[in-house]
Amino acid sequence: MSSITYLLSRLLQMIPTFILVMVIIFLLVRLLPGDPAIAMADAKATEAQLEALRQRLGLNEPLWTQFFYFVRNVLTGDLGQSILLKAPVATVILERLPVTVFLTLYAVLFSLLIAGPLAAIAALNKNQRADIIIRGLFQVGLSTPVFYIGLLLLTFLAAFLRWFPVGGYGQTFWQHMYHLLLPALTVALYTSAIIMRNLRSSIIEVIDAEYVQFARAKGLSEGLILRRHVLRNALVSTVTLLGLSIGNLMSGTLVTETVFAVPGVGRLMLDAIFARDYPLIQGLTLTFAVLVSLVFLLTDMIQSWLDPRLRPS
Amino acid sequence: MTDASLARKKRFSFFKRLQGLQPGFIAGLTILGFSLILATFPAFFAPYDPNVFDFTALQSPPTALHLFGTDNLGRDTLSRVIWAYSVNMQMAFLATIFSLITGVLVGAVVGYYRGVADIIFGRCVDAIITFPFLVLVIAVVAVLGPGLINMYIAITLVGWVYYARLMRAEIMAQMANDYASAGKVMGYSDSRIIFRHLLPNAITPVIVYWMTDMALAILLGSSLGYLGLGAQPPEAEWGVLIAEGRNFITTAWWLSLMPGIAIVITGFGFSLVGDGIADLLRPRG
Amino acid sequence: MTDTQPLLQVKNLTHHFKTNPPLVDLLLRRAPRFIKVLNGIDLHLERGETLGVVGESGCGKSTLARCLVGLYPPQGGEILFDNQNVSHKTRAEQRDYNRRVQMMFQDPYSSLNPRMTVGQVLHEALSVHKMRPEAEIPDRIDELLDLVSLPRDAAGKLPHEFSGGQRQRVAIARALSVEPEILIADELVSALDVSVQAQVVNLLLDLQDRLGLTILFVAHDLRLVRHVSHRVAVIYLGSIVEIGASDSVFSSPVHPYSRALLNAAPSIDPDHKTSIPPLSGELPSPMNIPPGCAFHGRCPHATEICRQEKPLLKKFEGHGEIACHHAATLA
Amino acid sequence: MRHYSSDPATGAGQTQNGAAATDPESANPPGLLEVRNLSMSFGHGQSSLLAIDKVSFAVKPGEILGLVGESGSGKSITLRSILGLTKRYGQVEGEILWKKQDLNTLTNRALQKIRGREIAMIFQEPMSSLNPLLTVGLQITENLKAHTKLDRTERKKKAIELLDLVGIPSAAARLGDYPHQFSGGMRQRVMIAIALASEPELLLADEPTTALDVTIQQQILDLILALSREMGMSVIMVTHDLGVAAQTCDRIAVMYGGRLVEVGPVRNILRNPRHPYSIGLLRSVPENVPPRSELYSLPGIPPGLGNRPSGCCFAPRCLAATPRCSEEKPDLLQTSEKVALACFNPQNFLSGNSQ
Amino acid sequence: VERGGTLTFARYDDSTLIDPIYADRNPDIWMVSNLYDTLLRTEADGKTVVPGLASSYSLSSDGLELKMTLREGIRFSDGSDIEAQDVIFSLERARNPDLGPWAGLLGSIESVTANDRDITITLKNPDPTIILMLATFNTAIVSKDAFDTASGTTDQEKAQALSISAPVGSGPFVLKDHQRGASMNFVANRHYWRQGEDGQPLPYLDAIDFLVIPDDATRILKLQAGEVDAAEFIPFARVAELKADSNINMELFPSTRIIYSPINTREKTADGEDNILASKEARQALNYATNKEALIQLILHGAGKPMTSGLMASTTQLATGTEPLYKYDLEKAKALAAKAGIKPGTEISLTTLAGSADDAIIFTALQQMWSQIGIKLSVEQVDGATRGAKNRSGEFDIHTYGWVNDVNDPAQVAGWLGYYPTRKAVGTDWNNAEFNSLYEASNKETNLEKRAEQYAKMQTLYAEEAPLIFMYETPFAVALGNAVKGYVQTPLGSNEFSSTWIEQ
Ligand SMILES: Nc1ncnc2c1ncn2[C@@H]1O[C@H](COP(=O)(O)OP(=O)(O)OP(=O)(O)O)[C@@H](O)[C@H]1O
Ligand SMILES: Nc1ncnc2c1ncn2[C@@H]1O[C@H](COP(=O)(O)OP(=O)(O)OP(=O)(O)O)[C@@H](O)[C@H]1O
Ligand SMILES: [Mg+2]
Ligand SMILES: [Mg+2]
Repeated sequence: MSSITYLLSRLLQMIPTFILVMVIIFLLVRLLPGDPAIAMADAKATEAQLEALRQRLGLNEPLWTQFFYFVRNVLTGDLGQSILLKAPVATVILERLPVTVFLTLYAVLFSLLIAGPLAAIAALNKNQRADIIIRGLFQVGLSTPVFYIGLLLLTFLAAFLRWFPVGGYGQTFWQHMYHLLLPALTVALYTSAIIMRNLRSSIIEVIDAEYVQFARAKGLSEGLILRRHVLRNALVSTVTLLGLSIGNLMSGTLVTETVFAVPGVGRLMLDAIFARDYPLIQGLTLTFAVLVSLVFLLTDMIQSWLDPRLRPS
Repeated sequence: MTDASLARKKRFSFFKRLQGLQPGFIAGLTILGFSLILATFPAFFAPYDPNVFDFTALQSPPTALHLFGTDNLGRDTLSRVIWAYSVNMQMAFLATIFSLITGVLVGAVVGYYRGVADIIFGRCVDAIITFPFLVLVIAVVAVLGPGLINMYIAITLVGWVYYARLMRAEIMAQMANDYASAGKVMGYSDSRIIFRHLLPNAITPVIVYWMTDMALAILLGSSLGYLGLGAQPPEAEWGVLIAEGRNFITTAWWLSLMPGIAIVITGFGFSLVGDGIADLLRPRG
Repeated sequence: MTDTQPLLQVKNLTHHFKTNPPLVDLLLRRAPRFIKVLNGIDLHLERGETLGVVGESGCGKSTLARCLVGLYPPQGGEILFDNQNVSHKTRAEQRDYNRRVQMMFQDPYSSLNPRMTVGQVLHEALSVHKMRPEAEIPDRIDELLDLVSLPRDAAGKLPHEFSGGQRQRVAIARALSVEPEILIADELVSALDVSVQAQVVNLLLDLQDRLGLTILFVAHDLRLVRHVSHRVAVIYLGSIVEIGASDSVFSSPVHPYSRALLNAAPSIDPDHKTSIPPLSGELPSPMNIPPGCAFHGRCPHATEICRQEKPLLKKFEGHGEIACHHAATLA
Repeated sequence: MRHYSSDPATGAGQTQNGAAATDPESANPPGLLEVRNLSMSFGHGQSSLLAIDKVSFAVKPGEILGLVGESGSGKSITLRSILGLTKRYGQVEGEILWKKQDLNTLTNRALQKIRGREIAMIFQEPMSSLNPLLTVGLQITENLKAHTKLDRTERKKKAIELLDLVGIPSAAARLGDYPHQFSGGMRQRVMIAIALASEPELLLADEPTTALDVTIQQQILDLILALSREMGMSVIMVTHDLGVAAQTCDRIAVMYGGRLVEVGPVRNILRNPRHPYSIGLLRSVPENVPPRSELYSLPGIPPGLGNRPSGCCFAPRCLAATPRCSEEKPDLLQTSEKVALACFNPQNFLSGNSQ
Repeated sequence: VERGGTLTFARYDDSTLIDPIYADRNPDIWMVSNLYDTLLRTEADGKTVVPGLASSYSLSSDGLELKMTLREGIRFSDGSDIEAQDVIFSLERARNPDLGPWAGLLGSIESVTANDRDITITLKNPDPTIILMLATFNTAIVSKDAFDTASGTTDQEKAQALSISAPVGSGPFVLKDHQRGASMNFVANRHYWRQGEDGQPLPYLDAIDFLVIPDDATRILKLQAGEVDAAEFIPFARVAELKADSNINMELFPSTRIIYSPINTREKTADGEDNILASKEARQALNYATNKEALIQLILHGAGKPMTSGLMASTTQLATGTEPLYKYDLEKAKALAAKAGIKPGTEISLTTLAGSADDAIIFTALQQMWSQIGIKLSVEQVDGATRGAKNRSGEFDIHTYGWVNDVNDPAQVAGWLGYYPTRKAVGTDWNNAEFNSLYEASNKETNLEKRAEQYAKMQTLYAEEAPLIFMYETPFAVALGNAVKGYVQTPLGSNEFSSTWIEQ
C-alpha cells in the first residue's frame, strides 16, 4: 500500500467519526435550553416577531429535517448565519481561525523548546538534583490553572513591567509574535509540563534500551548515540502525546484568549455559547473537531515517518 | 490457612511496602490529608462566615485579624479559601468518580469481549476525543446550564471516555498474560475473570490517572468557575475567588493569590500521591 | 498403552486467524487475509499416555493446545472427548469439559494472577467447581501443596515471592485441584533453568504415574520431549508431518523435516558432531503456505509431486504415521 | 597452582593479589584478553548489589570460550563489563587487559575506538537490540563510518557483503529495510553482520541462538565457527545450552552466582566436571538416560542477587558442602594444567560420588 | 482644542452591524451617531432638541404635520450631496416593519414627502414623541444611492455589504476597517457639516481605533499601560482606584440605566402553587426590606443612587420624584410582611445571571436583608437566554434585570416596565387597567403639561403597586487618559466622539 492509499484510507476512516461528530454537535446544540429565537431576539420582541424568527431559522421543522439541512449545508460549506455577529459563520470562523492556529502553533513551538532540553537534562541526571528541581517545577506547572498563569504573566510582565503588550493580536507577523508571546507561553507552560514528563520517561526508558547499549558496543560516540538512537526513539511516543494534547492546547487557548483578549475562535466559542448563537456554536465545534482530526492525522503521519513499524506494510 | 489470615498476610506486606515510601508521596499524602480535613470541617477552621459582608474591613490587606485579608465586600479571604476546600475537594471527587466507575466498567467489558462493542466504542471514542475536552464540557454545561452539579454531569459525560480507553488498553494488555487464559481454562465465568482477575491488575494506571484527573478536575472546575460556568458566586470556589479577585490583582493581590496558591498546592498533592500510588501498586517480582 | 477408545481425538482440526484488513481493502472488496495456523491436525490421546509435540517456533503448537482446551472457538474439524464432540457446547458443558481437560502455560510469570496468593488461587478453583465442601477446602489446599512439593506456608504468598519453578508447581497444583483427566502442558518448562526444568519434569512424571493423567506435552527442547513422551508428533506449518512412538521417531525419523529438526539438536558430547547439514531457508509465512507439501521449499528430497499434492499421514511399518510422498524410500 | 582471586576473608584489594596475578603466562599461553578479578555491582554505596564477583579468565587468539551457567548468574554482565557498558549502572572493579592495556581504566572516548573495532559484541535479544527506527543498512554502516575510512559507496558495498556473508538473501535489496521486516533469526544474523563489520579480533556473543529454532541455531553456530576458523577471531560465547557449548567451544567456563566455578577445556568440563554445580548441571540434561526415568535435579533454587550467601554461593544447594563452604568463598584455582576450579570439595562425576 | 491624532478606545464588546435600523444591541446602537447624523439632534442633556441635518422644523398646531428644511451643502462621506430623496429613503426604511426592529416607534407616520429641500412628515395621529424620534439613531440618514448600488438583494444584505466594502455615512466618522471581534477603525469624515470651536469642520480627531477587550481587568490594564486612551465599562469596584490615578480621568456619565428586579405577580406560580408575591403588601414589604443604599455601596461603591421613579431613571424626561422609593425601613417591612401573611421561612427564589459578580452580591445581600422579614431566599443561576425565556413564561419569583433607554422619550421605558400589552409589564404579569389607559392616552397627548401629569400619575401608581424591587440607577463609567478631552457618553449610552480631541 502506498502512502497515498494509506492517507486515503485514513481519511476514509474519518468519515464515520465525522458523521458521529455531526450528530453529537447537532444534538448538543438542539438540546441547548431556551428558545434560540428568544436568545436571538431583543427582550422587547413580541410573540409574532419571535414566531417569524423561528420560521426563518427553520426551528419549526422536524428534528431530522433540520439535521438533513445541517449536514447538507455543512457539506456545501455553508455553516449558516451567525446570530451574534450577523455574518456568515464560515466567514467569521475563517477570519478568526488564523489567530488561534497561530497561537496554537506558537504554543506547540514553545512547549517543545521548553520541554525538550529540560526533559533531556532531567533524564540524563535522573534522580539527581537537576532532575528533581525540573520535575518539581513542572509539577507545579501541572497544578496551576491556565487562566491563573495567564493572569500572573499578564499582570506582571505586561501591565507591571510593560515588557509585553496587554493582550491583543497586532497587525503584522512580528506584531503577532510579540503580542501572542505571553498567551503562547501561558498555554505552553501546561503542555510542556505534560510533554516533558513523557519525554523524560521515554528518554530514560530508551537510554537503557538494548539497542542503545548495542550502539555503545559498536563504539559510536555518545553524541551520535544520543541524537540518533535515543532522542529519535523517545520522540515517537511524545509525538502521539503532543497530538493528543492538541485538544488540551486548544482548551488552553479557549481560556487564554479570554484572559489576553486575543480575538481567536476560542473566545468566539465562549461568546457564542453565552449568546446562544446556535449556528456559530455548531460551526465552531465542527471546526475544532476538524482541526483536531487533522492534527491526529498529522501526528499519525509524523509518527509513521519516525517509526517504520507503524507504516503500512 | 484461613481467609482472614491470608488477608492479614496481604495487608502486612502492604504495610511493609509503606515503610519504603518516597518522601514525595508522604508530602503528597500530607497535603491531601490536610486538604481533606479542611474540606470536611471548614466551619471549624474558618475564622469568619465566608459570605458575610464586613463594611468595616473592605479590601483589608492581610492583618492579624484577617490573615489573608478581605475582599471588596469585606469577606474574609482565609475563610473563603477554607470553605472553598470543601467545594473543590468535592469537585475533585464528584467530577471524576462517576467517570472512573463508568469508564472502568465499560473499558473492562469492551476490552474483554472486543468484537462489535469494541468497534462501536472505538468510533465513539474517536468522535469524542476529536473535540477539545474543554470545548465539549463547556458545550454540555451550556446545555445543562451553569452550576456545580451540571458541571459534574458534563465532565462525567465526556470524561468517562478517557478512563474507558485506558481501562480497555490495560485489560487488553493484561489479557496477553496467560492468567486470563488460565481463568478461562479453569472454567471461571467471564465476570469472575474480568472483575476478580483482570480488573485488580489493570486498575493501577487507572487509579494513577484518577489522581491526576482529580487534580485536573480542580483545574477544570476552577477554569469553568472563572469563566462563569462552574461554581456560582457567592459560593466560595477557588476559580470563582480568583475571578472575583482578578479585578484587584494590582491593588488587592491577596484576593487572587491565596486561592491560587491553594489550587497549586492541592494539585501538587494529587500529583505526588498519584506518582506514589503508581509506585506502590506496581506489582513486584 | 491401552487398546480401548482414545480419550481425546482430534480430527482434521483447522484454525485460521483473520488479519485485520485495512478499510481500503474492505472497500475494494479484497479477500481478507488469513494466518493459516492449523491446517488439518489429526491426532489422538490414549488414556494415561504422554504425547509430545515438537516443531519450529510459529508452527502452531500453542494454537493447537489452546484449541484443545477451548480457548479458541473451533473453526474446522472436530475434537472428541470420550467420544463426545466438544464443540458447540453450552457454558456449563464447556466448564465441565475444562474441569476434565486442563492446561498449563509456558510463562510461569504470567499464568498466575500477580495479586492472588497461592491459597486464594487454589481456593477459587476448588470452590468454583465445588470440588470440596467449603469447610474442607483448607485441608485440600494443603494436600495439593504437598502433592506438588511446595511448603504449606506457600499458601499465603504471592506469585512474585516464588521462583519460576515454584510458580510452575503452583500452576500445576491449580490444574490438579479440579482433578482433570488430561493436562495440556504448553512449553511448561521452557522458561526455566535446566536444573529447575528437571525438577518440574520429575514432578510431572511422578504425578502422571500416581494420578493416571493423560498429558499433551508441547516443548522446544527435543531431549526433554523424548524423555517424557510415549509418542511424539512433529508439526510443520500447522500440519503433523510425523507422529509415532517416541523411540522410533527419535532414533529413526523418516520425514525429512523431522530428520533435520531432530538432528539439529546439538549433543552434549563434543565429539558427537551431527552429520546432516542444517536446513536452509526460512520458515514460510503461515499467511502464504506453499501449495503441495508445505516443506518442499526447504526439502532436499523434493520432487515434482511435492509441489503439487499435499501428502497425507500414512502408517509405515516400524515407524509411526508419516506425511511424505517419499516416506517409503526414506524409511 | 595459580591464584586468580584475592582472598575475600582479608578483603585484600588488587595490590596484593595483583602481584600474585602478574605473571599468568607460565601456566597459560599468552592471552589476547585477560580478565582479572573483575567485579561489577549495581548501584552505589550501601544498597549496591554485587552482580559478578572477582571473575578472572583469559582468552587466547582464535579460541572459543564458552560461558555457561544458570540464568542470572552474571554471564551477560561479564561480557558487558568487558566493553565498559556497565559503568553507567554501578561500580566496575578489576582489570581487563586487552593487548596490555586495562580497558577498565580507559576513558569512554578511548574505549569507543576499541568497541566495535577490535572487540565486537552480539546481544542476547535480537528483537530488541536493533534500533527499530533505523534501517538495517544504516545500522551496519554507522559502524563502518565510526571505525573505517571507507566512503559512502564503499560502506554500502561492504554492508551488502556482510549481509551476504551471514546468509541474508538478496542483501542489496534489504539494506533499506527496517528490523521489524526481518524474522528473529535474520535479525540475529544482522547483528552478527554488524559485529563482524570491522573484522574484530574478539567477538563477545551473548546467547546468539537462544531466540532461534534448532534448525536456524545450527546455521548460526556454523557461521560463527567458520569465521573464527577463517579469520582467527576469538569468541566468548555465552550460552545456557550445554549442547551448544559442546558443539562450538574450545574451553568452557561455568558460572554460578556471579563467580566462575570451573574453567577448562570443553571435554574436561563436559566429561569430567569436578565442581558439584557443573556436575548437577550436566546431569540434569536428559541425554543418555532411560526415558521417563527421574532426572537428576539440583535441590533448591539459585540465590537472587540480593541474598547471595556469604560463603560459597552454591553451598546451600550442594550435597557435598561442609561448614567451611558456607563461611568462606573458595577461590578459583588451577587444579590441573588446563582446569581451574573453585571448590573446597571437588567431586568426581565419573565415579558419581557427588550424590 | 487641538486637532488631529488617533484615539484608541477599549470596548467591552464589538459592534456587529452599525446601521440605523438594524442596530439592535447596545454596542451597535451606541455607535450609530458617529457614522450617521439625524435630522434633529438633542443637546448633551439628552432632552433639548436642536436642528441637525435639518436646519429648522415646525409642527402644525393639530400636531399632524411636521415640516423641516434640509440644510444646504451637506454631504455624505463619499462627497455626494445629502438630498431629500435620501431623507425619504431613510425614513421609509426606518418605519418599514419588515426591516428593523425599531419600526414600531415610527408607527404614527402616515407619509414622508419632499419638495426640493423641504420635507413634510404627515402623521396619522398626534404623536408627542415624533420630534424626539427624529433625533433618535434609527431615523439617521443613509445614502440612497449607496444602497441602490450596493451588492445584495435584500435591504439587510445591502446594509451588510455597505458596512464592509464601501461605507458611506452622514456622521462625523466613517468606518474604515473592521476585524470582527477584534478591532474597528473609524476615520474622520472630511465632508461633515458641523463646525468645531475653532470654526473648522468636526471632528477634531483623525481617526479612532476601537479594540475589543471583553475582560474588565484587561481593559483597565491596557489603559494603565498606556496602550489605549480610553476604556469603557469600568467596574464600579475600581472607580475609586482609577479616580486616584493621576494619569487617568475617571468619568461617570449620567445615564438612563436602571437596575431592578421584576416580581412575578401572577396568582399562581409556574408549578401551580399560590404566589405570595401576588399581594401588593408582600411586594412592598420586600421593597422596604431592601437596603438600596447598602446595595449601592456594595456594588457601585457609592457611584449611583437609588431609583426615585418607579418607571424610569432620573435622567429620563418626565421623571418625577426626588426621594428614593421605599427607603429602607425594616419596621414597615415587617408590618407589611405580616399583613401579607409572609410566614417565617417562606421560600422565595431569586433568578440571577450566572457568572455575574454583581448579581452574586445582590443575592447575598438580599438574602441577608430579607431574612429579617422571615424570607428564605434561594438562588437560581441561569444564563441570559434562559432568564429571558423564564421572564416570558413566568417561571420565576424574582429576577435581576437592567434597562437603558434607547429613545429620549419616557414612553419606551414606561411601556416596557408597566404597560401590559407590550410584554406583560416586563413579564411580571402586572396588568393595571388605569395604568394601561393612562399610558395609551399619553402616547397621543401632545400637550406637554398634560402628558407630564399622566406620567406623574403612572409613576405614583406603579411605585405603589411595586411590581419590581426598585433598586438603583448607575452612571456609565468610562476611564480616559488625561489627554482625552471632550468625550461624552450620553444618558442613552451613545458614544459621542465628534467633539473629542486629544491634547498633544
Ligand atoms: N491471536 C492470534 N492472532 C493472529 N495470529 C496469531 C495469533 N496467535 C498466534 N498467531 C500466529 O499463529 C502462528 C502460530 O502461533 P503459535 O503460538 O501456535 O506457534 P507455536 O508453535 O506455539 O510457536 P512457539 O514455539 O514460538 O510458541 C504464528 O505465526 C502466530 O503469529
Ligand atoms: N540493570 C540492572 N540492574 C540491577 N540488576 C541487574 C541489572 N541487569 C542485570 N541485573 C542482575 O544481574 C544479575 C546477572 O545478570 P546477567 O544478565 O548477567 O545474567 P545472565 O547470566 O546473562 O542470565 P541470562 O541467562 O538470563 O541471560 C542478575 O541477577 C540480574 O537480575
Ligand atoms: Mg507456543
Ligand atoms: Mg544474559
